[in-house]
Amino acid sequence: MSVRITIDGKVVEAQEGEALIDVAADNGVYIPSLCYVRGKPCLGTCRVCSVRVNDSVMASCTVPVTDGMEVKVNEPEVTDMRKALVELLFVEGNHNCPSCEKSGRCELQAVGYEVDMMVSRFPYRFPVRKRDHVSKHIFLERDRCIFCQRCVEFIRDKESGQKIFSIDDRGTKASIEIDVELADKMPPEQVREASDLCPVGCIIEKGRGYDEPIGQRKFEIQSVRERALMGDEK
Amino acid sequence: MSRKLVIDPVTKVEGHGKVTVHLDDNNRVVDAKLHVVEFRGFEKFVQGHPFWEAPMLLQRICGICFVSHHLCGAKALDDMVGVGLGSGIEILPTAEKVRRLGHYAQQLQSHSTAYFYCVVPEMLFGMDAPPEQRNILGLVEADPELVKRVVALRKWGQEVIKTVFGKRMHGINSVPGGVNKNISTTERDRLLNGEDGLLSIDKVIKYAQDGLNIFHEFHEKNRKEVDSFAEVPALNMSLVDDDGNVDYYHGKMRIIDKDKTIVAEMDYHDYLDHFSEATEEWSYMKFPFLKDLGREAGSVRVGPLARVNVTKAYSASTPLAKAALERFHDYTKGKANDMTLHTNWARAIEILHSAELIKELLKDPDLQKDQLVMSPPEGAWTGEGVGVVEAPRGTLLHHYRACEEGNITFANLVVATTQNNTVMNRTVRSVAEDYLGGKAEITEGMMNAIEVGIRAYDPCLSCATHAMGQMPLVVSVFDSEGVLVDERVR
Amino acid sequence: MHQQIQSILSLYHCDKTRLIDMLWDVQKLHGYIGDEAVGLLSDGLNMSPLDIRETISFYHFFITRPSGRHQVYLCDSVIARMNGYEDVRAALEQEVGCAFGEVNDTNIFGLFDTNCIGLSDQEPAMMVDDVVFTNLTAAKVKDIIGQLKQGKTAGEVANSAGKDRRDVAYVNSLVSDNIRERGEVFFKPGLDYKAILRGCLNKIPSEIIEIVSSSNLRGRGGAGFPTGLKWRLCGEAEGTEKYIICNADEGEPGTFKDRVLLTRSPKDVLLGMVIAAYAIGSRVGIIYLRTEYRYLKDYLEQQLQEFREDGLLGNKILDTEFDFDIRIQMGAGAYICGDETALIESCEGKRGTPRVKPPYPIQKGYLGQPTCVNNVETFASVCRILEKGSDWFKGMGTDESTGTRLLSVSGDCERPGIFEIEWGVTLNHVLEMVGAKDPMAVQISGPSGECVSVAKDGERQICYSDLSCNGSFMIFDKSRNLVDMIKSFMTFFVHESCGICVPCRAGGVDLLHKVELLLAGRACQKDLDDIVSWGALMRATSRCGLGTTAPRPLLTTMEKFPELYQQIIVQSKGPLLPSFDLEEALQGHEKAYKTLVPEEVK
Amino acid sequence: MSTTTKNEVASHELKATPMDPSVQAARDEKIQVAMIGLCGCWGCTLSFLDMDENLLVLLEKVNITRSSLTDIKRIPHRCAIGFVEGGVANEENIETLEHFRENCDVLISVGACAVWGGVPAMRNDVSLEDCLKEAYIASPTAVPQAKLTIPYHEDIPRITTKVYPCHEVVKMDYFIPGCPPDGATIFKVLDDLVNGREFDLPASMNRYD
Repeated sequence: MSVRITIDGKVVEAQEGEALIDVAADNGVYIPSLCYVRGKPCLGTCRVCSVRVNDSVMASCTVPVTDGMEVKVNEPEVTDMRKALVELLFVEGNHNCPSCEKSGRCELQAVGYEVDMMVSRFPYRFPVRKRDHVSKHIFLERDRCIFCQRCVEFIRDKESGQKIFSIDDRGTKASIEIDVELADKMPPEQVREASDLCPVGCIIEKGRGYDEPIGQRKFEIQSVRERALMGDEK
Repeated sequence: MSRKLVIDPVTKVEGHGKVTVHLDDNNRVVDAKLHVVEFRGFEKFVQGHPFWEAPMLLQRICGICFVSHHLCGAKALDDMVGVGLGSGIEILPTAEKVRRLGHYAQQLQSHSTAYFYCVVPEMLFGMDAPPEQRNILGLVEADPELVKRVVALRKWGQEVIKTVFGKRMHGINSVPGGVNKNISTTERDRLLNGEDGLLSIDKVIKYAQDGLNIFHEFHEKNRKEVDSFAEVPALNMSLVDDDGNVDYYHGKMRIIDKDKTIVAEMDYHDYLDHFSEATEEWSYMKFPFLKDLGREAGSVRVGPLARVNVTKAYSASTPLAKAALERFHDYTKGKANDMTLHTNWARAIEILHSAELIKELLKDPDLQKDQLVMSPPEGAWTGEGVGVVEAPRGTLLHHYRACEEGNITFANLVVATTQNNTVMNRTVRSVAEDYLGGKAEITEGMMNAIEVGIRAYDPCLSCATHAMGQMPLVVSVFDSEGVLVDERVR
Repeated sequence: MHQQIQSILSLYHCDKTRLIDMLWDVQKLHGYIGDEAVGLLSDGLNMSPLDIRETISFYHFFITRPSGRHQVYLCDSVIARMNGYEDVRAALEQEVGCAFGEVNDTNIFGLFDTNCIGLSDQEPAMMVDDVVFTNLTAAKVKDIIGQLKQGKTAGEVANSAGKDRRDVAYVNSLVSDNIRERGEVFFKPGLDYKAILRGCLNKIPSEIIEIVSSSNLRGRGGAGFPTGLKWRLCGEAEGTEKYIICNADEGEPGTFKDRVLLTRSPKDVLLGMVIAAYAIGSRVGIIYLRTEYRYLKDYLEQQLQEFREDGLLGNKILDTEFDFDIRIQMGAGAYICGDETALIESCEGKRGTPRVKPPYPIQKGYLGQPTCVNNVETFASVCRILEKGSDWFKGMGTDESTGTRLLSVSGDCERPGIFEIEWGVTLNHVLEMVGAKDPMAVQISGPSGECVSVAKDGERQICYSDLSCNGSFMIFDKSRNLVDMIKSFMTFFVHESCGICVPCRAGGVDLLHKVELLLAGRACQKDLDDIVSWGALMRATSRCGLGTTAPRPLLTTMEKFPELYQQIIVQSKGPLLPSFDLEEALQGHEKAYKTLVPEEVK
Repeated sequence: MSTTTKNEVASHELKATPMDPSVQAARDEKIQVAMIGLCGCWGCTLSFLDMDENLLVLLEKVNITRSSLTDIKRIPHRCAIGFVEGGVANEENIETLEHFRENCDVLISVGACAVWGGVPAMRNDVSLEDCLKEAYIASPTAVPQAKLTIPYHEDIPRITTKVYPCHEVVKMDYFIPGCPPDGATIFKVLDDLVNGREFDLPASMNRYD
């Protein structure tokens, strides 16, 4: 069923039940996100796509549009909230862009630029997190994990359907884990898929170091905003 | 009354240094020291990171000679994956030449920065000129045309670096076994011919020559003062090729004495057999020396002065630099030159040398070839690598080990400025005695003389304080029967 | 081991949604859940071992390595700390011979911290294995540990008379009910459950829903959603099966009224569930019981059994075509499972992570089917509404908050315990009733509620439209340091955050850090401003109620007691920020030097 | 490190050759800027030079006082702008940062190290004791049988327990991320401030690596 909603004052048409974040993108309004992957089930973990929907703040990936919905994306208060959430992610882990292989291909970094983050308003924590380098093809650089859970939900063993990535413990003690036995069976293209799906440099393909020159990387050619508005799946 | 004089901080250098001079009741210099007051710790925290990220991380040691660190790391990784120089399966010519191009460009811009921004103002205004004046601001006021040329020269060097590494600073080009991009003809032509305000290579060479002439003229006018300023004896070390000529990218480590007799020569992989480093409570920078000769006799000098002392000659393909080097060699009649301020002379020669090397290299069609990475064959992995280059400030060495899973387990870095620590301290002492000794009234300008001595080494105190150490590892060698035949801590 | 795990697997038909039950069975058998057991379970369930670990590691009471024959969990709550917690803690360490978080040398005891265990009216209290000990003192601890050392089981120590675990007398021997004031709705003896249910079954489901709707009964868990409406939506939702869940995960610090209801009037609750099941068309019900109340499990099973025997549960209830039965699902230690979607996830054997909404449980809940989750007290109220009618119920309370509510009162008062009040009474009225002397503040609805000032809010009414209350009522007199209390609450939220969303997982830590700065005397006005803005961020953007309410203790005390905060903030002296700990920053080098270079070398 | 004893004299306190008054007067009319590198790699200061020709444009309006490019060791008079590179890793860094905060109207954190500690802050997951031990005691090039020594002396500043971003030590007004920020980015910010425009770094110029 076709419905009409307003986004930042502009009336747009959409199909009822479509995710708000997609409707916005299709109508030229960029809403950043770090967990949502278009076409896949909503994870709702990062909250970076928060917008104002009829007076309450909601993560737009979790909102199915309904007729008459009034949405504010680029309103100062909620814009600052999105920025604050990105800033939280930067202090929560160790996001050392200068030495990270994913730099230029990293969604967290690219979204940081889009929300105009210069520094985090929250104290930098420098958590101590152990790296996991035991599996054959994947180096798990936990310092950079933002717990988006994309890998947990979307990467499964082809044969058994079992989880390859999982979360251990909860809250601040949570850590991303990798099942070595299953990971070692991953075909190369699945390893690449996992590493590309990871919005940060947490899942990195072993030995794949800096094969793309600076200036030629995904978000150096096009900003994450441009890519999202073009309907890029991530 | 006894006095303690301090310079805090030492300026117009990279990094944090401080000088203390103790004078007794009779104004005699009792003690003079250069303290390095900074400590960072790369060798420790690189551990656990994936090995292919090491050259990216470790180049953050230094903002001015990051290319050296990057390449040094890359060479160590070549070794580690089994395609290092001398392994028989070496990186491809395009990769080596692209790396060299970046390396020479860095030498050009690093030396230019040190020379024109820090040294030249002191030559033109005098070392006791007002502190507000003897710098690039003073130069802008006195000779804006010169500053424009200096800016253009440095810019050109940086643009070569950007072409190779993607950024002017802390870029990436080298990967284990090669490079990730070559140089297109458009990029090449831009650098050769110059456009949008960029110099042409010939202008670069011309400005480099002019820069050298500034030293020549200054030297003509102040021969006595320049030559007698901190003449400090030391051994000289440089990487050289098989002909005994300097090779900034690769070679064996050669150490010569005053008579240019070779006192030591080694494959850099064996550096641990030759060098020790002492620690003092009063400085974060360590004091390396040749084990065989001991700390006093075995301290070496590295950098431009050491290299021009060690090298036999330059190639005929760099004619202007070749002539300049010959003039330099003639001045000390075949002996090694220990005159501290002549380091600036050597530096100016090397600017010219780099410019000519780049011109030669830019014309090499290998730069445009697209076979960039040599993949290591099955089983080539060694898990350990040592890399060495001649950084602008001297011989730089990186040494890593990684486990099979791919993370760094050990890193050791021996940087040029550290090598110069003892010699710099000797220089400080020498200048202090000459300029301050016996003087009742001491002026700022006299103190600056000490800094002038330090600046000659263009010390990168940032580089020198990367140290945080490394895991000791016992290497045990067993014979075929399983009997322990050798054990040493590396 | 192999055989034991196999039999556990087959007991639950290798159904991975029963993973939590299987893990409890394993832990009961071995004392902990080891790698081998995880491996066997993973084979049987076609899950990777780490997938199983996802669930295990989420819950506080699952143990993955040997942790002593007796596991002692001492409650560390604000109320416990007001009642001698420190002495008891010290006594435990002394008697057991190890520190908290450790296992003693003889591997007999493991000492652990735990949050509120629903005994705020009789703190200090601790769980030891499957029983609890209350009103602890150092002497009492010495006695208990002494007996355990002699080889008695915890059950034998707590229940020395050897009462049957299925009997209410057993529960009484462990904990007190402390019912102080009774009202019209709860704890009525001698109800004729058969008659009430028969009355219901004579009506069609929609009539039941209409009665509940017209009573204006609202969910007693705290959010106050109209119960009748929830049932109607759930009844109308499409699904192959529908589920009724009783939320007995009473985790809000300071509340314990569900424990008392389940002890005193368990059948009121069960009947409420049966009525709900009939109303929405459900055949399966679940009571999700928090681990902290596991000493109630056998007793509740007995109540279920009696209901079955009386024809009130099971097939053909009261000889109609209506089938319905209830199972008890044990939780495993996670406050977040009080959230209905987290609770459903937990019932399915998974981590208790709140779901993304929509869809709501009434549309897609347990096993993807329409599910109605209600609080213990809600079900008990339903039982009485269907007995006495909605007008009777509406006659109590206010227009929008009908009926009565149970308060779990604790803290600085003479009579801590359970009070049944009519909605609409004032705060002062309650304080007088419970014998509070010199009260300064009341934390209403636990940490997730609000902190009110007795001076400013005394005449406010306890009702949904004014001072909403989920049952937790903690009183602080004028001698208490509220900021200390706030720190405890913030620590609680950080500990209990499931971590799925950024604002709650990361933001809570930063708010806690601010409270620590305040207590250390290193906070300034900027820090207070940050708290307000960061708190607003968490409130607006968190995924579930835990994150949205976590900043409330801090925000509401700042609003009600601004002078407390103004007193402890400092002004910058010079350019250094007060929050920068210069001393800490500078002492590391000297310490390292002293350790590394021995005196004789210098 | 700044325990000035009675008979200790710093070089910048000694009599220096005075500037030509007219040149100094021309400089005094400009906007005063001080620059410092704390714990970093000096790359941001060099990136400042990477503004190339714009350096001359900037210097028409700006005078640089204390800086590692000059020999002015302390900020001589109030400055409009303080340019701070590097994070805080030792006692001297703290004191220098205080000196800058007290003497500059606006302080800018330039580069990753100043903004969040940068690469040196990677030592924050190791204890300082372990760091020092491995650097000076357990090093493979340590001198055998030498006296046990780690640097700790009145003439060198104490190392801080951890590495801190500047704004966690004193208030910082603006931030330019990057390792390092480009010369053009630094120019944009300074040019805006010098010409009375608001700080405004567009997303296209913002970078963290």
